[in-house]
Amino acid sequence: MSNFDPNTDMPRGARPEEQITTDPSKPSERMQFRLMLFNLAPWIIASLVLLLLPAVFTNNSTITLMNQMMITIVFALAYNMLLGQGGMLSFGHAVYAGVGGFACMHIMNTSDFFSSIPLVILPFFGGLFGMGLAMIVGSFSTRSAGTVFAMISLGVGELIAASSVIIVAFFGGEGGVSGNRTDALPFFGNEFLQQINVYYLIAVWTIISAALMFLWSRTPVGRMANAVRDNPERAEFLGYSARWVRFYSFVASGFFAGVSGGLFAINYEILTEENLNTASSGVILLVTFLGGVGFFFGPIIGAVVFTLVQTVLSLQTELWAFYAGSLFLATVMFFPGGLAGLIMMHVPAFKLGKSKLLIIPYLKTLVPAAIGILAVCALVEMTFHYRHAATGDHEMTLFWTTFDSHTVLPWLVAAAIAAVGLGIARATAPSLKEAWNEANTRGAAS
Amino acid sequence: MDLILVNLIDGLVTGLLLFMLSAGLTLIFSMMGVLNFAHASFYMLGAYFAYSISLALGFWMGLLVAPLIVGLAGAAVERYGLRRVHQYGHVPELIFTFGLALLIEELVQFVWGKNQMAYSVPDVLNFTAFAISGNSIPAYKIFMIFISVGIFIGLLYVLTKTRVGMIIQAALSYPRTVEALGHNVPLIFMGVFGVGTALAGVAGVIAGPVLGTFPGMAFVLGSIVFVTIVIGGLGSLWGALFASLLIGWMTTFAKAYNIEMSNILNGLGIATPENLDESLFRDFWSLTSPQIADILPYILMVLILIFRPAGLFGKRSS
Amino acid sequence: MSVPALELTGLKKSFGKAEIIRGIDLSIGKAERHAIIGPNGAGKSTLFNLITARFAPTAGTVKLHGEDLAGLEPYQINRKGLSRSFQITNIFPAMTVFENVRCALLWAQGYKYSFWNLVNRSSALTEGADEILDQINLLGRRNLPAGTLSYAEQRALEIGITIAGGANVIMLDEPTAGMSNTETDYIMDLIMRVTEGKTLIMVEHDMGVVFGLADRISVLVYGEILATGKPEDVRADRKVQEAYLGAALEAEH
Amino acid sequence: MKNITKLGAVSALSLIIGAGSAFADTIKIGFIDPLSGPFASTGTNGLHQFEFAADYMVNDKGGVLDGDTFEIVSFDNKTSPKESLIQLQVAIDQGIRYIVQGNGSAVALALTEAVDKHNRRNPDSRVLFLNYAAVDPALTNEQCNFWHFRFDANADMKMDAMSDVIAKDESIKKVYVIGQDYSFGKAVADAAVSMLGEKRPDIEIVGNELHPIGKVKDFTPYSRKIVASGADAVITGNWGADMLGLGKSIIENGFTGPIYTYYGAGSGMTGAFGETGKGAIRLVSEGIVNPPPTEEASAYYQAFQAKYPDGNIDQTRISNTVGMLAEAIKAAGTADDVVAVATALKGMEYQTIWGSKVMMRAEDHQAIQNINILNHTDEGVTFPFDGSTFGVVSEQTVEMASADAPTTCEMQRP
Repeated sequence: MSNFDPNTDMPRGARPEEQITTDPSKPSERMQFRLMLFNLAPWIIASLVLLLLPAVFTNNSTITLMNQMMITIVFALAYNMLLGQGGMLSFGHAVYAGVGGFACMHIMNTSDFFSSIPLVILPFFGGLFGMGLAMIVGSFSTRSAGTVFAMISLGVGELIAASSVIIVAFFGGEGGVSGNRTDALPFFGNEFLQQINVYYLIAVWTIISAALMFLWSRTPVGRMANAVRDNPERAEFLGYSARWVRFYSFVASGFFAGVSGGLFAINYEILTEENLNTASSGVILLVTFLGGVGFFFGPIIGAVVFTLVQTVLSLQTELWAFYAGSLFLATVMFFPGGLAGLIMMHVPAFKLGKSKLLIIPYLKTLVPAAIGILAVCALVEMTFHYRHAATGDHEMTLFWTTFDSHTVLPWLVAAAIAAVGLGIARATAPSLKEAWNEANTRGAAS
Repeated sequence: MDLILVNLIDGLVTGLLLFMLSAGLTLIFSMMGVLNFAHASFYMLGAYFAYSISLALGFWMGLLVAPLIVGLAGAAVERYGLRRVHQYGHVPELIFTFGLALLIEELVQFVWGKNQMAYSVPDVLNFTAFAISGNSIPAYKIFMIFISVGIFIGLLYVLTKTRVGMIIQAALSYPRTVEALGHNVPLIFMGVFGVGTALAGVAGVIAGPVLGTFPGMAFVLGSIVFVTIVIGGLGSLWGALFASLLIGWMTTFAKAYNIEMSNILNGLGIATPENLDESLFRDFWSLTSPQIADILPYILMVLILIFRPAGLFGKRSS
Repeated sequence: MSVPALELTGLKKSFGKAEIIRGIDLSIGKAERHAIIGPNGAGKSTLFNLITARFAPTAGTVKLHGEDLAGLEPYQINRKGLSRSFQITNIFPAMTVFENVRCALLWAQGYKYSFWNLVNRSSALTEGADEILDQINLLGRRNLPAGTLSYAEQRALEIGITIAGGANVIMLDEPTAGMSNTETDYIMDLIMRVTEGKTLIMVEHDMGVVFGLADRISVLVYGEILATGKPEDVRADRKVQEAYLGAALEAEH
Repeated sequence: MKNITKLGAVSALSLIIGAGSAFADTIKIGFIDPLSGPFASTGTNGLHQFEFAADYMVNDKGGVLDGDTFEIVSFDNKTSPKESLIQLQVAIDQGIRYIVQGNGSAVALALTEAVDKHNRRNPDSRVLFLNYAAVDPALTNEQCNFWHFRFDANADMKMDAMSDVIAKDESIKKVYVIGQDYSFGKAVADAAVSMLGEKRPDIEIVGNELHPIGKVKDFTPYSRKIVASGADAVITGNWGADMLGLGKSIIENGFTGPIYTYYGAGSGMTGAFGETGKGAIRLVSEGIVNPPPTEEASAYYQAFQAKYPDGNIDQTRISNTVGMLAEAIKAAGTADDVVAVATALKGMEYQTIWGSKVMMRAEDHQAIQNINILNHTDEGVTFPFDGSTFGVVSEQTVEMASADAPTTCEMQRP
């Protein structure tokens, strides 16, 4: 799945590990420590940011939104264990998160047991149930990757989603299953009454899960998952059964998907058919791919961006799904590495110390392009308003400007801005390309 | 007995309709390796275009023109979208079609709004063709059967008796060889994609009046088309036909006869639990076949994939 | 007498009506370097794939250290100490050169499907992989994606992956295919070095390449072994000469 | 890098969410219903009716209290319980104290739970949940709470009225019950069987079955069974595409009797049924628009149509909801203290512009009102639906239906 190759043109020399491994003497040990710190840096920063975010955004809705983001992050990372690292395309992964979540809801409703455990460990049970289901399904679905795996996942996903409205005893029908998280054993006096308490619970779980999933990719079976993804036949002749490697990845992914379901249960205190259905499975595929499957942190970006689009953009426009679809399609067509791939494209230029070369050309091209695209969106919104707004309601507000959508002027203005913006972007694109090539070529920096 | 005959006819209609979609999809899939998730969206476009055309020019012009527009749209999607994504591999291609399906649904809502369209059967065909012991068979159904059978025969003729068909058939099994033989494979791809989507368009045009024309119509049909070609075996037109009819009849009969799970279980010698209302499996015991009719194809697909990954008629498993 | 490293008895393989391998009996001793040569289409690769269980034989047995391999999966055979390379370069192109080799070491070092060890924490793995890289002269390419290596380097890496697991029976499928003369010499020298003390079975279509290397040579023509013996004897064999010349003449037509 | 992205995005976000909560002279009503996705048309139509009702009934008449006006703030929940809960939180943060929702009992159940928990955990920012269309009886029975008010009749009350009408029709001897396979479909089926059994023991239930929800492409096999069963009438709780598909299929395959529905009109369905459904489709509903019951109602509908030519007033209860909320705020003298408003709302008797009365029962916060059986036709239609010539005309009325129906609600007052 690694369509993007950031290292193709990597400069020689900048390879600190080489010395460490070949010559484990003292100076390199110091270096190893520094390297470890370097490796830990993103995690420490992420933890600090998660710790401090609620201090910046104090209102509940932002916290709710961030909770949703983190839940999606865990789920998307779990999904990427399959798609990105194991090369398995699943169309029914929501069921593992969903079943984990439903199990947590039932635990919440088992008052004797639930009141004897602290709420913080509940997601672990979600993980166990997700894992259990993954073991059952994985036992027959992981025999091959590719279309067979994808279609089995689709079929199983449809079956479980369909049974969610039939098997009322477990899935609660269309009303779902709801419970009360505050019934748990207080955790150091905390009953998790407020969203902010839940925020920290989810944040800790997110960091732990992300770290564990990252470490998983560094274990023997995690490495072999990549090997099997790239070349299952060769992996078999290295002593590994491709099927079992896939199975372990699948089960691990099911575990973390179940954890995300458990977090969902804690945050929303309700699970419904929606947590299982194919639409949710499709969304997680979009999220992961949008973020970029080739990099560990890709799904994180995807989860953040998608949640914002889904929740915040939908407050602004009815057409949010249209924009989301367009964004997604554009990503697949032009940046198959996803948003993470887009970011990582710049690493070589950074390493060469030439990233500064890109700033001016970027401003020259991307700013007009962005303005042009916004103008196109304005045209779309105006068309929509013109066609679907109430009769007599000619007034609309776009980008802080209120105007009459039934007069010619706004249309001309928007069309002109679109034409000029995109025109400039098009005219300056060659020089951007030139700058790009220059910034990625080794040699004297100008 | 009479009801069996009626159900056979109904199942045939459902199956043939499914076949029009799966035929195009299996052509596209076996040739290009693309699981086209947007296939049912082209079916929806067919219905909507036909509706709009029928308002101005009548149903028959819709039947004639709408599939052509859909085919052109499909070819354009291949030329300007898929071909670009093709270089990145199959997964991005698949995801591209996935996103396309979402976008088409949004576009349809943008243009036509979110309501059901009043697209209905033309007056010429709006009568009862014949009745079997009180069950009327609408003439439109007969018309649907004729159209789909006609298309199948036409497709079979093109594929087996013409040079283009030979090339396509060869490309189904040996895409690389055909390319090596100097045929313009990108052009063939575009053509096959266009024809495949046009077939889906025809299905939309004739199904729209009976099954409803609304933004969710693609979603309802969506994955079942894949299930059909997977069951039939990828790359096999006969497999697609067989699986379509199988699914058509299977779901029709499951809906038509209330077979109860408790009867089956009792028949197997398992006694009904005494306090069924408290049993964890109460919902399982009270299952009836109409409840699960539409998920039967999924069960069948999973079983087939486990025991015969290449599908019933397929030779390749991926 | 000790058990042979690899023993083939009455091995046959048909695809439909075409009989590709028509009954092969061959015994290869421990630490022997054995080359199987033959013209194109003789069934060399098929034979290879039969031994490594990529195909199931129509008849006959394959024994590794006296143990029948029938019904085993490729990974199980590998665990019994048989490792193979492929005719078409078969590496993990998206992973770095170092990781390619490290993956090959995992099973041999007993990590199995472990998810409680971190691979970069194990100095045995890192050192082991670097040692192999050193042997195949790819230390300088350590952190590049394997897919970006030159063809000869990729072939060398393939050999590195094949031997890394510490298997005592190494099978190489045309390791010099498509190489220039200097590259061929380089690879043969490499093979010589890295298979020291191991059983080597190698398929080649050009006898000249294996002459200095092999202890014994088998000539495979139309699915049958024409001759087996020391390189000099095989070269002098009339049947072999006829088969090779005949094939060469046919190829000209 | 990811952290920077996140930071930027969230700061933009807090700008958007935090904006515009400063106006004290508007009373904001949060409308949480689908504006995108498969049920968007129903949601959008409902939103238009709310916006119109707020303007027509409150704002154009000088508002409530000291000229405070109603503002409908829409939130797209995509018919998803999860999204609804997020949007509820956003709404509360914007200072909204009144939530209206109607589409989907799953969403309503999730919302009522969440509102209850929120109000208990955050006494400073309590909200009321005004449910205008979710009909699951549980909402005013075992799941009831002080903050939830239902302005529609619940599923059992509708069935009560429907079965009354069927019971009076001597020509109906056999009834076929069919519905979607989920809690509502099952509830309708159970209610139909028990109520018909009580009122007309001689009626035979010749079929009672469920089909997968939203998955059936072709209803023909079901129609065959219905026709073959010799049923005189069909009862269904289907909605959306399942309703249209089932209805058209039943009629096209030769069924000639009445089809009693919960949701067989509006949202494009009346237009799509057209001539086919004439004389067959019956709708059980609290509202009458044809024949126009009052002058006031006609004026109201005409004004609405002038604004939304393609729109329908297929939910007259929406204007009741807005009107009753305005009355309750006037009575409480405040819009900020939702407990006072809720107290004013419970037990309220309200004269609607549709010429009938609504009483908000105090025990369970369930509105008691007339329930009508409407007929799909193009004759005598003053206000057609969906821009077609067809509409629904009142056939029979059950006065103050189920006023004495028992409830299991044990209301906990704050």
